[in-house]
Amino acid sequence: MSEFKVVGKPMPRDDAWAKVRGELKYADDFSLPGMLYAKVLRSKYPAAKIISIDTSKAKQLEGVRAVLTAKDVPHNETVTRFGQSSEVGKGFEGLYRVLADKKVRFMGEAVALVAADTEEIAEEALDLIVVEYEPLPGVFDPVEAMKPGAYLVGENGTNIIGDFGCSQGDIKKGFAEADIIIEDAYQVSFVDHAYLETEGGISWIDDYGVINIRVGSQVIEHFRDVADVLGLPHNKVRYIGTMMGGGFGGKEDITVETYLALLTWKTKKPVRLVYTREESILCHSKRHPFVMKYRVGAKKDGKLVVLDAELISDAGAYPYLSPWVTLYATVNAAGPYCIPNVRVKSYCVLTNNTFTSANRGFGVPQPNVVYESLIDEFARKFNIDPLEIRRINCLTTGKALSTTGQVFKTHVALPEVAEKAWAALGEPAECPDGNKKIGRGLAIGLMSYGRMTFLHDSSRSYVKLESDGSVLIRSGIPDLGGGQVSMLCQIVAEELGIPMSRIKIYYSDTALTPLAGTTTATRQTYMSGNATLKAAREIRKQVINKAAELLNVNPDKLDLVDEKVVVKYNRSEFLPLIQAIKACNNAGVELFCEAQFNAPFTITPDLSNIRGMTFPDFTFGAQAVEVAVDTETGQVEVLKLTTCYDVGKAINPLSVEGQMEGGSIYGMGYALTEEVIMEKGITITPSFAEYIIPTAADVPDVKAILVESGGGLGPYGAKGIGEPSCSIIAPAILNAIYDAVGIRIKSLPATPEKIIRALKKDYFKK
Amino acid sequence: MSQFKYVSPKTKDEALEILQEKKSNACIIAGCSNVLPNIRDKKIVSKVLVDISDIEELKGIVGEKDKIYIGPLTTITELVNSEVILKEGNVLHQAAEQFADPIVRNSATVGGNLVDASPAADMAVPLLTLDAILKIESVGQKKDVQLRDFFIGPGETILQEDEIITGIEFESSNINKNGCFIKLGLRKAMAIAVASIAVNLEIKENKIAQVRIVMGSVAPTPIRLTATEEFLKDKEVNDELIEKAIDKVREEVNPISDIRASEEYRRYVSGILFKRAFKKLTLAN
Amino acid sequence: MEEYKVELTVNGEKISSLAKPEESLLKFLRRNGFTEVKCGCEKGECGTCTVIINKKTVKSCIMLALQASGKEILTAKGVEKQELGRKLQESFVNTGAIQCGFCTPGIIVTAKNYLDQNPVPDREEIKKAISGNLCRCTGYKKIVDAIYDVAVENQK
Amino acid sequence: MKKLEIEFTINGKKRKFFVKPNDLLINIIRNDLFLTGSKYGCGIGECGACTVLLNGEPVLSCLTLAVTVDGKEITTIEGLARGDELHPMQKAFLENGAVQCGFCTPSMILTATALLKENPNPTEDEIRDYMRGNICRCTGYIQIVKAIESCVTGGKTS
Repeated sequence: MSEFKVVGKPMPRDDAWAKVRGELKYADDFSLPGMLYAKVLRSKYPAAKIISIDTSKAKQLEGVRAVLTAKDVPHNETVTRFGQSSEVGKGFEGLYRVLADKKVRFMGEAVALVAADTEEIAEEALDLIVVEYEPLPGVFDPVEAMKPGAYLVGENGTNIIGDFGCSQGDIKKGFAEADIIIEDAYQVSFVDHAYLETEGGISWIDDYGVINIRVGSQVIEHFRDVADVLGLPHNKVRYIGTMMGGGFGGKEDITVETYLALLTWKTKKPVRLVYTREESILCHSKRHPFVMKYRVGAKKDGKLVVLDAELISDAGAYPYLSPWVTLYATVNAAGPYCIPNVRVKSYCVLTNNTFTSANRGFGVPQPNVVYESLIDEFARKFNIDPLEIRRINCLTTGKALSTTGQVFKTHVALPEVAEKAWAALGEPAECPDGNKKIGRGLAIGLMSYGRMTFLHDSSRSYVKLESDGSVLIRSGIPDLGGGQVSMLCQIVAEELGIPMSRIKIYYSDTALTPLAGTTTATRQTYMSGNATLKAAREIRKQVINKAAELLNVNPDKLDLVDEKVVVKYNRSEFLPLIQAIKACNNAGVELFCEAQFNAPFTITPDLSNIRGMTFPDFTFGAQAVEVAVDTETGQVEVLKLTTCYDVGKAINPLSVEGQMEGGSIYGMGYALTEEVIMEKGITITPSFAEYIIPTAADVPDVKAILVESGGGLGPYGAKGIGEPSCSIIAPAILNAIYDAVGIRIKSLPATPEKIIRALKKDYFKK
Repeated sequence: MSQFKYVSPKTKDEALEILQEKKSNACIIAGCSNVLPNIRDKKIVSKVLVDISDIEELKGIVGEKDKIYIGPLTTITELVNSEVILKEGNVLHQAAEQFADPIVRNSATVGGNLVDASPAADMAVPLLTLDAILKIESVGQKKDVQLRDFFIGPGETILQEDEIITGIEFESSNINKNGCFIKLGLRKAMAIAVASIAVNLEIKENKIAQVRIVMGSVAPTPIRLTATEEFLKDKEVNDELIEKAIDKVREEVNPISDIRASEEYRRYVSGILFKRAFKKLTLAN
Repeated sequence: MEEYKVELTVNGEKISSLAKPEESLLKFLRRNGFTEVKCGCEKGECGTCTVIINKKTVKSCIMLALQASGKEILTAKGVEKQELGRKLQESFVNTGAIQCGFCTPGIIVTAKNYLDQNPVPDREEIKKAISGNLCRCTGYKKIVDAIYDVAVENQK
Repeated sequence: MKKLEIEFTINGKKRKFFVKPNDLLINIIRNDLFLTGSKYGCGIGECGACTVLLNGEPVLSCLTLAVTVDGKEITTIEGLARGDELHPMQKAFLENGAVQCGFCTPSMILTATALLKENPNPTEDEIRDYMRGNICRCTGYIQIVKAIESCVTGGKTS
């Protein structure tokens, strides 16, 4: 296409007006007559035997319509899937229970469900359910949990549920060659998604006995899992996905859906269930804490020659997606660096903490904290500029990932993005007062977009050109706020030469829309973007061919612009789109298309030594910050924050910048204030008063710099940005703190107290 | 199921009579920024909610020549916007500007913040350095209570179930005009103090004529550092004195460890906050 | 169960309904169809439920429905009817200040009320003014841009 | 207007209500209890689509004041089946194709069960006579009558 009309233009999103006017109906904004209210009874203990459950009193309470426990669930033991098309083997299919049975494994685990006429009655019913527990010791530290003889969280003989590795070269040789070796251990914390919309939905049975679930979910393919739990055919459960009030991976696993389905099935009535903020923080998945031991060696000239890493991730009480997350961490353990000798070993371990699963970044931010801190240390030891040492070691096009050996055939925008992010900091700020010290930090990284290739991922999309020249799109794509839905409209508008206002899209409904796969893994622009592009181009071809006959010119001389089929380079000569459509309809030419896009497929790798391609492609980025550290209180203020990514091609620059700005602050919270604190499995940060995310008053104006290499696998060369955008910032901040006060923080978050304890060692000795 | 009742007296006397009748069944509400979450968490059950938010006589700020009166129902926003407070009780004004966030400041009241009796209470700390007096009433009875005698422990005060605070007063004086409040939180808005300090100071002939030092979040209640005050009294201000005073402050505070910070850090940072507040005031003079 | 009559005006529309003493204004408004008022935490810690009462912003989750009786309430749909509200909406849409949109109604309400009283703030003042409204998606940059653009227009 | 408290049993469940003296039973059933099986057809007692059983007797809920059902027992179409087990009359309507658009069906079925209670072995004329208050626009009544007869010949009465 000569030049873009819609794609690449910063434009208001399709969904923006409904949102700004408060008209968009989120999961909790919708009700049905006769609707019941559901509540969940949750375990008081992180680890305990369930001796007995007595629901009789609760059932007798007036207005209570159903009380369910594990024995009422047709298939209570199930495994986490997320819509993959290929069989990937037991290693990845983590068991979880819909309702706790015999044993509870974390505090807040669901034990019983209640549906009642009002929320108050449902809550009262919870108090009337008598559960007799026998507390068990439990285990809360993944390192402890790995030891032989440790308390067993599950029923298997070990707490280790995932065990991955990859290696290249010879690390013995590497360490022998190295002039300097740094060995260190880092820890990162539990993180909550903290979307402002908690998990929620409503369910009902339609006239044909189908369970309809209207819910905020990143994975509408879960309709199959819900059907399996109830023992129903898959076509008897329908997901109607709402626009989400934020997802960040927290709405990737099933949240309320199974509970809703069970209660609706039992009562035959509509049921609503919405989590409280406390429930959301206490009972739903978290980002994995990792314990990471690194030993890295480099030559005097700053060249990295060897990396040996051991990663241990805390899966919490049930596997969910932990093995996948740990695999991501394994593949990303060496970062975007060329290191000849590498060994990575990683373990994924059950504990009696709240379960962990997908959280924006999916195992990538954790190792990034370590390798970017370590390379910063090398830079200082060798007295090399932080940008230079990254130049010396970073991957470039044609090079291979140092963990798996996957070769980068697509464009690698390193060190370009690093140079731009670093330069964008501009002149250093004046030091505000004598007690504050200014420092700067840089970090680079990479993250895949699109599913692991052995999952054989695909997406489908349907596009129809109506007889009046308007367009209908049907795509199962869920939208968690990133503008996924609007992005598809832009692509179609571009290809068919019509304005956005002429397009209507139906999304995220398993009864109405072809399945587009999950809004996870930063895959939708790549996968559903391509599927929709394919469908649109098929229709474009039909229209142009027909117009070519009528205009009697060669089809490749024609273009679709402004609702016209125009002759390129002579736009005075054209056929109105509407006439081309008429002609097609008269001739019986199909002006609709359901297209499928498949990602590259590979076989499941040897997980003990992962080699070759595991992801379709990666997004490369860099972030830089300038901080002021208060040397007396330890408080850190981020004064400047720049973020630069090669996004391939920005379909809507506003949305892409939005991801980069939001991702940066999401990562800033990770670095400085956010931590779900658990003491022996009991969460003591259950609200937004204790779980501290940044407010507007805490953030700098993020400077987002887009590099558009066109080198991506998505439509028009686009890459994914959603998760990569938050995966690099934390170490940049840690490096800036070091630059300011010479303190290396090795556990997140970098609280004022941690900084002061390191700065004022003598004081705290006494 | 929890059964609540609701009354909204329009006058102080009406309210007092209701309290006398209902006693412990009554729960006074006004700004609700603490009460409603507590009701949700079932920490408050089956009470008569006595909504005093419409009682005009308990609102507003009056500056007389020798003292300043603050109605307990005065919102934090009203403190922020008050010329009188800015001039006569600047330390309170500084604290009000850092209270919670701009929206909550429109609901939360001074009286509510005091009776909530949090060790971190952002209004209690500056009012204590202003040496404020509370006017407390029950049916047929009025008494003045020193604010420093008001707090017993976390969430506990001497206020009886049939009493309400009907006024908060502090003197118009040089020392009250010269104060500094510093709050150390983990973020810039919606923060609960890790530690906070208010200092009011009067210097005559280069000597410390009068000083009041109060800290929040470093003891079971907001605490007045009388020993440190004694130590400073009548002394000349110099760096050596301040260094010594910092140690005194760290001895005198009695913090605990919680999710926001450890006991050790709080003790340490108390000294820093003192130094900063004190220097700010002495440099100003 | 003891219920009391609540009569108030929401966006100029008279609402009369029974409420339990402990019911929050937030629950009351949503129950009566004003779902543009969002529920994020029910503890006054996120600001998604912000409404305007007598020219003041209030987090409706920490106010009793009964306390709002007789009062005039403006939600996001109410400020939309005023020029400034409309301007803010357009600015939010055009600057891309909206992602998931869940915090948007609360922030628009806060911004509208703030600009009414402070027509030409700088960026830092705007950040302080909306520091009671959390947003998890945007990093606030484009939200501040959107409000600032309207403020700049006010200057002209 | 002052509201009066009434209590009645509907499909086996006791319900309490505060109603205005002029509230109609059909509105309570459809709008407050969400039992939408009872249909609103004409509002003047001409079509019978709103028929429910009051103490076993068919009544037109659009002409019945709610206050008058205080202490009585109401059955609507939703109360006929036992769980997933359909009432014989419901089965009969299905098997005899007596259901087309389905709007009159609930009232037809309820009236028919009442008929068989009163008169276990009605003739076709008696059936047509008893059912005359329930209008059907689709079926021409033949299959409806057949359905009811099938319950008679089946010897089952409800």
